[in-house]
Amino acid sequence: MKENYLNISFPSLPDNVSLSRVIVASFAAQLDFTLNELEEIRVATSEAVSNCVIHAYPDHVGEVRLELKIKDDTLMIEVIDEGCGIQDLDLAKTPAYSTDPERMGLGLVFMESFMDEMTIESQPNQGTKVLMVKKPERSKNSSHDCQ
Amino acid sequence: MKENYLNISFPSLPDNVSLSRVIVASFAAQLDFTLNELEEIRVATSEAVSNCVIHAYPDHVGEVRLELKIKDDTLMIEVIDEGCGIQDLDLAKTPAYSTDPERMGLGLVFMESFMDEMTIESQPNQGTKVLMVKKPERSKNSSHDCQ
Amino acid sequence: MIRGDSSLKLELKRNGRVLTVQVSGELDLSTSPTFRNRIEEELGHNQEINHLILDLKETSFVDSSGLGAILGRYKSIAQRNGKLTAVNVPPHLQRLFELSGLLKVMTICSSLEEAQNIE
Amino acid sequence: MIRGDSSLKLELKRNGRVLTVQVSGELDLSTSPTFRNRIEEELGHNQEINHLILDLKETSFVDSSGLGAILGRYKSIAQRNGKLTAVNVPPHLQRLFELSGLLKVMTICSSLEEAQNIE
Ligand SMILES: Nc1ncnc2c1ncn2[C@@H]1O[C@H](COP(=O)(O)OP(=O)(O)O)[C@@H](O)[C@H]1O
Ligand SMILES: Nc1ncnc2c1ncn2[C@@H]1O[C@H](COP(=O)(O)OP(=O)(O)O)[C@@H](O)[C@H]1O
Repeated sequence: MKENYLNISFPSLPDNVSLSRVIVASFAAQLDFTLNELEEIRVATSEAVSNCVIHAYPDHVGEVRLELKIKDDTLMIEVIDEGCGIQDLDLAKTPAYSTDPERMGLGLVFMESFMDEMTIESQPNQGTKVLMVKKPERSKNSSHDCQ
Repeated sequence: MKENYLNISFPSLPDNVSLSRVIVASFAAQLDFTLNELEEIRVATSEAVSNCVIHAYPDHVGEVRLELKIKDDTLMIEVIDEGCGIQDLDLAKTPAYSTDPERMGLGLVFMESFMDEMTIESQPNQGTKVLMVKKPERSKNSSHDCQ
Repeated sequence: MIRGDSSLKLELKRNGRVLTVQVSGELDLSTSPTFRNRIEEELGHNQEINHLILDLKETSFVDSSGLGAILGRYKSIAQRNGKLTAVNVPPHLQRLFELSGLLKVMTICSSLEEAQNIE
Repeated sequence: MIRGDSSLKLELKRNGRVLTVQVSGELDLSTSPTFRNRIEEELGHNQEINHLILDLKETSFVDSSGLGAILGRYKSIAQRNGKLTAVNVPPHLQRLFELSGLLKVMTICSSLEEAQNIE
């Protein structure tokens, strides 16, 4: 079984959100995802990278790292920043909760609902790391489930 | 004037050649390139990354690094490997010269003709670094030329 | 020059109190400000507008930043006791609208004609 | 399973001594082996084939690896005193064919009919 990876870093500019969607979707297309699943991956990626741009580095441009991996028919996406971190993870995950009154507070909710797994590690003032995992439905039947 | 960069690393697998074309073209699309210029960038990228896969790491999978930068309306692409290196750079650049009888020996020629600038640094057994530069024709008239 | 939000195209058409906006491309963090500003400008110039119709036929991508921008326009039009309608909603957006609760304030119509005729 | 060369689709049609190959997608390092193997197999099974027509209407990308794969097929067919023709060549490929010298051995026709009728 083939494996692959793609490590990327770029500045936290709004323009790079759409770029990161293109990259993740192209990488993910190596697996047997449906168009609908690829769309879910695009949304989840968009949310995670947007959070780095808006929340992690609110008033300066920092670096965002995307680490993509394919292993055992499964896609792993890590989105890493060295920004301000999240004070209260449980609160942050609450639907409609946002520290920014202009925003919906749905980013983490979407990441959780659109991916098979989503975990966050965060240290205030040190940064945040989001890990998202998804396996094509079509591959789940044909081989061992990886959970 | 805005600046941007994208640093990428991935294993030297043939499948990643098309992935690297997609990434470079999406990144380059932030500048005012014509479709024809983007096509030239895709070919040049394909040649440089293919060379890492075939020549730099002929019998094992190594790491390829792509460093993309936008500055002064100009796209810079560096393709870096830590593979076997090139013995004789002038010979390698000769049209139709290839160390592989099955190949055309046109990769370096295409990189030179399709980009504004192309330079190679290489150390036998240490690796090769290709730098390619291209500025949209449409931006060359409107502002200072960057040469 | 770096093309900032070249991936979003907006076409605004006003007909009396109805503003129809054709949204082509992606509505995300980088393009939402354009969406907000263009529509707010139009609302500002035409106080009689009280029905905003979003034609999403060519909308290829929306995430929570885009949903927030749509909700923000609902808030503006609701202040005038107006309403928000979406037409030609692609399936992938339908699901996001449900999950986000936007459907509580935004009516979905199957055609532009139907949207223009609702009271 | 990782989809290796999913970006190349080949459709082979044999009519007597003429083999027409519709090439859809990208011809590069990862897809060229498929291109080579499928055509060589067909040539192996049908010794009378002496005219290979490549229909490049849907060919979105070719680089020097792809050009090498085309040249390789020319060599195979030339051993039979056969010939190689390309039809529906998009402009970006035209230029690569010129630069690579492939035009010295490959004729370009403007239509499939014209290609089928050349002697
Ligand atoms: N990478 C991050 N760095 C710092 N804070 C974050 C990060 N991601 C999320 N947060 C915090 O978690 C909250 C909820 O995030 P999310 O569900 O994506 O909603 P929203 O982006 O709409 O605020 C944010 O408002 C922010 O305070
Ligand atoms: N990254 C690299 N590492 C090692 N050798 C290389 C590299 N790139 C090019 N070369 C050498 O230069 C020669 C010419 O390269 P190129 O013009 O791309 O033609 P081709 O790939 O068809 O051989 C190759 O045959 C190879 O010997």
